[in-house]
Amino acid sequence: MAGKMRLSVIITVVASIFLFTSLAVAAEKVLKIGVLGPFTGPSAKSGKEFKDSVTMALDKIGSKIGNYKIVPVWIDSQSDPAKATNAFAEAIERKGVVAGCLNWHSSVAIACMDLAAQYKVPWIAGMGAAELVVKKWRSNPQKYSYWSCKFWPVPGKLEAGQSVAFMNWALKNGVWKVKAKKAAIFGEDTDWGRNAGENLKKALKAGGWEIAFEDYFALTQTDFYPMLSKYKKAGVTFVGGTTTSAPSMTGLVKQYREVGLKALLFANGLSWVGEWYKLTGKASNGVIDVQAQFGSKAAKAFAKAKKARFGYAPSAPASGLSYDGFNFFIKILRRTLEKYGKITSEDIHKVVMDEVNTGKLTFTEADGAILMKEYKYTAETAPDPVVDTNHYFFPVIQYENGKSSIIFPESMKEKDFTPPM
Amino acid sequence: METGVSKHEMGFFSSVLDRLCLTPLGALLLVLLALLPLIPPFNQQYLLRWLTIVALSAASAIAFDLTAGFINIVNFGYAAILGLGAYTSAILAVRTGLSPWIGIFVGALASGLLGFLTGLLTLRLRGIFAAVMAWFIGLALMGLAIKMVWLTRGPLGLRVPRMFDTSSNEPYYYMMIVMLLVVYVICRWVTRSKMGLAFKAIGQNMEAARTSGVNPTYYRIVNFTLSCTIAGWLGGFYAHYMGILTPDLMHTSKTVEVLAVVYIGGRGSLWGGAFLAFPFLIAMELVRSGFSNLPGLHLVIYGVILILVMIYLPGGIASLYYRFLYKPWGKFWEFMVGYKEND
Amino acid sequence: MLNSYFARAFAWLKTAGGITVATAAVLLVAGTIDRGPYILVNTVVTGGMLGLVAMGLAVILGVLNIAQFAHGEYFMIGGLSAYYVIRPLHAYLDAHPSAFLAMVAPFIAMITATLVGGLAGAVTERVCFNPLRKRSRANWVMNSFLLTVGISVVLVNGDQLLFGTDFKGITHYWPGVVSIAGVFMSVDRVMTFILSLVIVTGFWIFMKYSRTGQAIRAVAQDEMGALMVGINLEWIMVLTMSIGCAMAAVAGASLLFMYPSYPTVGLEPLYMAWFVVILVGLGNVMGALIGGFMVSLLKVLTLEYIGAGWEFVVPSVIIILVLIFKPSGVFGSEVRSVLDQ
Amino acid sequence: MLLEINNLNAGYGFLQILRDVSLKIKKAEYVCLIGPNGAGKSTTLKTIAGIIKPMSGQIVFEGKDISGWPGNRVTRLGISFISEEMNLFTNMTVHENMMMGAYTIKDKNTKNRLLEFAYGLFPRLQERSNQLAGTLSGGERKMLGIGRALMADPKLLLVDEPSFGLAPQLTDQVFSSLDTLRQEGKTILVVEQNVTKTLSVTDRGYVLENGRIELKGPSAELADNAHVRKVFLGV
Repeated sequence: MAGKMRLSVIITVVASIFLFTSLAVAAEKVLKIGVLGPFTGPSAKSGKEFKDSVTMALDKIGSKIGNYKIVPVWIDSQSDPAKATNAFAEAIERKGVVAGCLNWHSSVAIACMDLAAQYKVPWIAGMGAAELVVKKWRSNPQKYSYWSCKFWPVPGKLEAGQSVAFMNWALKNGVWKVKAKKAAIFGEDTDWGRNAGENLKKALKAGGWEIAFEDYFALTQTDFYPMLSKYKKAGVTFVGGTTTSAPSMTGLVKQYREVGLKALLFANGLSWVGEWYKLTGKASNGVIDVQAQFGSKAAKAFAKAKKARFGYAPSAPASGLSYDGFNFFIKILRRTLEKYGKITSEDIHKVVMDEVNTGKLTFTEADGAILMKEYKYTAETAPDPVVDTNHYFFPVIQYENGKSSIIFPESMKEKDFTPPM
Repeated sequence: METGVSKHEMGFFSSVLDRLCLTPLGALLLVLLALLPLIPPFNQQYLLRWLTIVALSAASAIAFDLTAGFINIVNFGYAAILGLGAYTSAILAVRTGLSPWIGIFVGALASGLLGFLTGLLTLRLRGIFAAVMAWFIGLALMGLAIKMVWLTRGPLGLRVPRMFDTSSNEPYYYMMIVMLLVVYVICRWVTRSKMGLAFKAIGQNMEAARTSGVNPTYYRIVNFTLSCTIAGWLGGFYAHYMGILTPDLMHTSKTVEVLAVVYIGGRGSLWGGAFLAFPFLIAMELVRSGFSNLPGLHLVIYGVILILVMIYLPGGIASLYYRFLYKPWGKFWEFMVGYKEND
Repeated sequence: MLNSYFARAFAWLKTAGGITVATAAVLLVAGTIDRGPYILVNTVVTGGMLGLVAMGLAVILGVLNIAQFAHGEYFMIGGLSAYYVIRPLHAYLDAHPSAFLAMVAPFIAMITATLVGGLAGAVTERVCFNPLRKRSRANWVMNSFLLTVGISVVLVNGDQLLFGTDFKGITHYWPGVVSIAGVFMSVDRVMTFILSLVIVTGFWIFMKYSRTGQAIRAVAQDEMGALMVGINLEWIMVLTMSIGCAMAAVAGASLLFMYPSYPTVGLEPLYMAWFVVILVGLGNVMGALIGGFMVSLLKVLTLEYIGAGWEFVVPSVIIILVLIFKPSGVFGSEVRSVLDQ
Repeated sequence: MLLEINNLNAGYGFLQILRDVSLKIKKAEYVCLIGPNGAGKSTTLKTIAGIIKPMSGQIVFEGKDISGWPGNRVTRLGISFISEEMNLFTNMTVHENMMMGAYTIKDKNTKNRLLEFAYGLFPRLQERSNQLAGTLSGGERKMLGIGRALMADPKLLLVDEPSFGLAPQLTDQVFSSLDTLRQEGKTILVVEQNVTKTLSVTDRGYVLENGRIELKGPSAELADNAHVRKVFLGV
C-alpha cells in the first residue's frame, strides 16, 4: 500500500515540476515554432518523417534566423481532433509558440483552424487535403487566414484529374487497349479515401467509364482477395484508388498480382511509405500512380541524406513535402524579419496575407524547393496552391523494380508507358 | 446509506449539502473548480480547455461507474453511445437548425433509448457476455456512423455549430462544471436511494438479489438507461464544443480511456474516477508534452498504472481515501462544524 | 448401424450448431454457384487463418477464464520476431542462393516467433495474472479482462517506443502463385492454410492424448478437481497462457506477408478472433476452427454482396443476434460456466 | 502416526474458522469428524488437502511437515481428498476421469492395477466408462469421485460428506464401499452429517464445534456421550 501512496506522490510531484518549469518565461530572442503532426497512433510513421525532415531543415540553417534562435515544439495530433486541439492550445499558451507549420489529417485541420484564428497564430503548410477544409476556410477567409497555404490541393485537382487524363491519352494514342471501359474504385474509409474516390468517380464518368464497383475499406484491412476476385470476375479493366495505410496498399498491390487481375492498377499513395518496395517486391511493376517525385537533383540528394541519417528511405509526400513546407515557412520568417525587423505572430500573419496569399511571395526551386517547381498561392486558389506543370504538380508515374518514372504528361515524360499484360 | 443524523438536526448548510449529496470536502473542491479559472496558471485558455475536457471525462466516468461499479457490468460500448448522443444533437443542429441547447437533450434521449435497448438485450447475459454484447453494439454503431455517409458524413467529419458564439473557453468550462455537478448529484441521489442498494445487490449476486425480492430486470434497465442518457448528454456537449465530429469518437479506445479513469479512481465510489480525472489526466498531458521526444510514453505509463491498480489496489484511489483520509477528515469536520459525515 | 449414424446426424442438425453449419454450407454453395469458385476458395483459405488466431483466444478463455483483450498484441509480437529472423535470412539468401534454405527459412522464423510468443505469454502470466489470482479470485473474469486492457495499452505503445513505427513486413515467404479451381493464389496463403491445419491437428492430438493436454482440459473443467488429482495448477496456467499466446504469435508470424508488424496491427485480428469466439461459444476451442470458416464466409459474402467496409457492421449485428438468442454460442451447451458470473 | 495435526488455525481471508485444532490418525484407522453446520469440518479437510493455506499450526504426514504445501504436492504424497461436490471433470468420460485420478502415477502397470481395483469396487463405473461424467446420476458421481481418488493410490483418504444429496440406499452403498476400502488397509478420515450412521462404522471420532475440537474418543463411546446425543441426535 505504501508503494501505491508513493506512486501517487511521485506523480503529483512530477506534475507540479512540469507546471513550474513551464511558467519560467522563455529567454529572449528565442523563436518557438510549432510542428503539428501525428507522432503517435496509426499514422505515427508519417509523423516521424515530418519530424526528421524538420530537423534536417533546421540543421541546414543552424537553427538561426537573423539573431533569432529557432526552437521547434513538437505537437502531437494523436490523429484525433480533440486531443490535437488540446495539445495545440497548450503549445501556444504554455510553450509560447508564435507560429507553426505542417499537419496531416483533415479532421485535425478543421479543429485546429479555429484555434489558430482564436490565438491569432499563423499556421502554414498543413496537408489535410479534404474539400471540407477549403469550404470552412472560404466561409470566413479573413478569420481563417491564420491557417494558410494548404500544402496539398483537393484530390480532384491532381490525382483524379491526372490519372484520367493520362488514360484518355493512352487510349486515344493506342498505347493501351481495353475490351471495355469498366472501372472499379477503392479507397480507405476516411475523409481522404472517400474524397479521392468521389473525385476519381467524377473524372472517370466524364471520361466515359462505367463504374462497376466502389469499395471503401477500413484502414486495418489487409486481405483483398475477396474484393479483387470480385473485380476479376466482373472483368474490370481499371482499378484505381487510394489509401494512406501502407499495409493496406502494399497488400492490395501484392494480392492484385496474386489473383491474376489483368487490369491497370492506379494505386495512389503506394510509395508514401519509404519501405514500400520491401513490402510489395516485383508485384508493383507496372502500377501507376500520381504523385510527387524525388525527381530533381536536390530532391535526390535530400532523400539520400535522410536515408543516411535516419536509416529509412523517405517517402516523397511525407518527407519531401514537409521539408518543402518547413523551408517555405523559414522563407516567410526571413521575409518577416527583413520587412518588420522583428518576428511576431502578427508580423508573420501580415506577410502571409500581403505577400503569400497574393502570389507575391512564392517558394521556388531556386529557394530550395525539392518537389515542386514553385509553390504559389493566389486570391483565387487560396487556400490551395496554384496547380499546373510549372507550379504544384504531380505527374503520372509508373513503377518498375522499386523505381518510378514519369510517363505523363508528355512534356515531362521519362519513359514510355508499359500497359498491363 | 442511511444518514446517521436526521435532517432536522443538521444546520441549513449541512442540509443543503446533504441534499446535493456532497460532503464538505466535496463542496470545497467544487468551489475550487469554480474559482480555478481565476487562479494562475489556470487562467490560461489552454488549461481551461484541458480542464473542460478533463471535466467531461470526469462526468463520463461517473456515468460509466454507475453501471460498472454498481451493477457490475462493463459497458464496453460506452464511447459509441456517447457518440450517438453527439451525432444526434449535431445532425439535428446541422439539418434542422435546432438549437444545441435543445439538441443535447434530444441526443441524451436517443442515447437513453439505445441504453434502454442495450439493457433489454443484455438482460439474459451476465458479466463478460454483457460486456462483449455492449462492445459489439458499440462496434456496429461506429460502423454505421462510418458507413452512413449521407447522414453523418462518415470519416469526412461533420462540422457542428458551437454552443457559444465565442472563442473563449470560460463559458464551456462553467457549463461543463455545472453538468459535472448535475451528473454527480443525479447518480449519487439514485445510488443512495433504495435503488442504489438494489443495484449493488444485483451486481454482487443476481440470483440472491432475485430471491430476496429485487427485480433485476427493472433495475438493470433503469441503470443502463440512466447511464446512457447521461453519456448522450455529455456527447452533445462534446459535439458543440469541439465543432467537429468523426466516428473515431466512438472507438473502443475511447471507452478504455474512461474505463481506466474509473478503475484507477475506484469503481463503485462514483466520485473516485471524477476526482482522479483532474490530477491524473492533466499529469498525463504534461508527460505527453514534456516527453514529446518519446511519443507514446504517457500511454505506457497509463497502461502500467492501470495494471498495477487492477492487481494491487482493486478499490482504486477511493479506497486509499477511505483507508487513510476519511476518518481523520471526518474528525476534523466534526470538530470544525459539528457535522458528522455519513455515507 | 448406419441408420443410427443417420439418426444422430439428423439430431445434431436440429441443434443450433447444426442449423448454423448447415446454413453456412448452403450459403457457401449458393454463393459459389452464383459468383464462382473464388468464393469457396477464399472462404476456406481465410478461414484457416482466422481459426488459428481465434483458437489461441479460445484456449485462454476456456482454461484460464481470461477474456483476452491483448490477443492482437501477441499476434504483433509474433510478426515482429519473425521479421527480425527472416530479414537477415533473406539478405543472406540473396547473397548465397540455396533452394533448401529458402524452403526452410520461413519455418525458422515461425518457430522463433512461436517461442518468443510463448515466452511472452508465460511472462505475462507470472507478472500480471498470477499476482492478481493470488490476491483475489472474486470477480475474476472482469478483473482479468480489464488487466488485459492495460497490457494491450502497454504493449502497443511499448512497441512504438522500442521498435518504432516502421511497417516491418516482407513481400513473401515462398515466392510464386498456384491455381486452385481456376482461382489464383499465392503459395504463402496455401502454406499458411496448411500450417494452420497442421497446428490445429497437432494441438487437438496434444489436448486429447497427452498427459499435459489432459491436465489442461481438466483444469478448464474443474480447477479444484485438478488440484485434487495432483495437477500443478500454477504450471498449467503458465503453460496454457504460453500456448495461447504462442498460437497468436505463430499466426502473426505466418501472416507476416499480409500483416506487416507495426504497433497497432493487432486490432483487426483481435476483432476477428472475438467474432469467432463469441459465435461458437466462449472457450470452445475446437469450435473456434469451424467458427473461423463461418466468419470468413460471412466476410467474403458481405464483401461480395454488400461492399467493402461493411465487414465490421454485418458480423457485429450477427454476433449481437447470436448473443441475444444463443448467449453460449452456437455450439455451446446451456451449462453456465464460470465465465457467466 | 500417519497424520498429526497440531494447533491448526485456518480460515478464509480475514475470517478465521479453525482454532487450535489438533488431531491424530494412525495407519489403517477409520476416523470421523462430526459437528454442526459451519463448525469447520470441511475447512479442516481442505486445509489438510492443501486447498486452504493454514494461518498457523502444523500438519505432519508420515513425519513430514506439509503445512502450507499446495494441493498438488499433498496429493503426490498420498493424500486424496474427495470433496462434497466431487469436482468431477464433467466434459470427460468416466474412463478419462479415472485416468486423470492417476495423474501423479507414471507407471502403466500400476495404473492398470489401480483401475482394475477401482472398477472391481464399483462395477457400475466400468459399465459407464465411455459416458461423460456430467451425465451420471448422483450416486454414480459419488462412486466416480471415490474411484478417481483411489486411482492416486492414496495412503490417506479425506472424504467430505459422502452421503450429501444421496437417497438412503445409495448412502448405504457408499458407506459399504468405504468399509471395503478400510478392509483393504486404507486410512480414512470422513466428515459426515449423518452422525448415527458414521459413528456406527468408524473406529474413532472427533467432535468439532465452532472451530474447536470439543470431544474425542472411540466412536462407540461418542455415540453414548450425553452431549453428542443431545446436540446431534436430539435425544
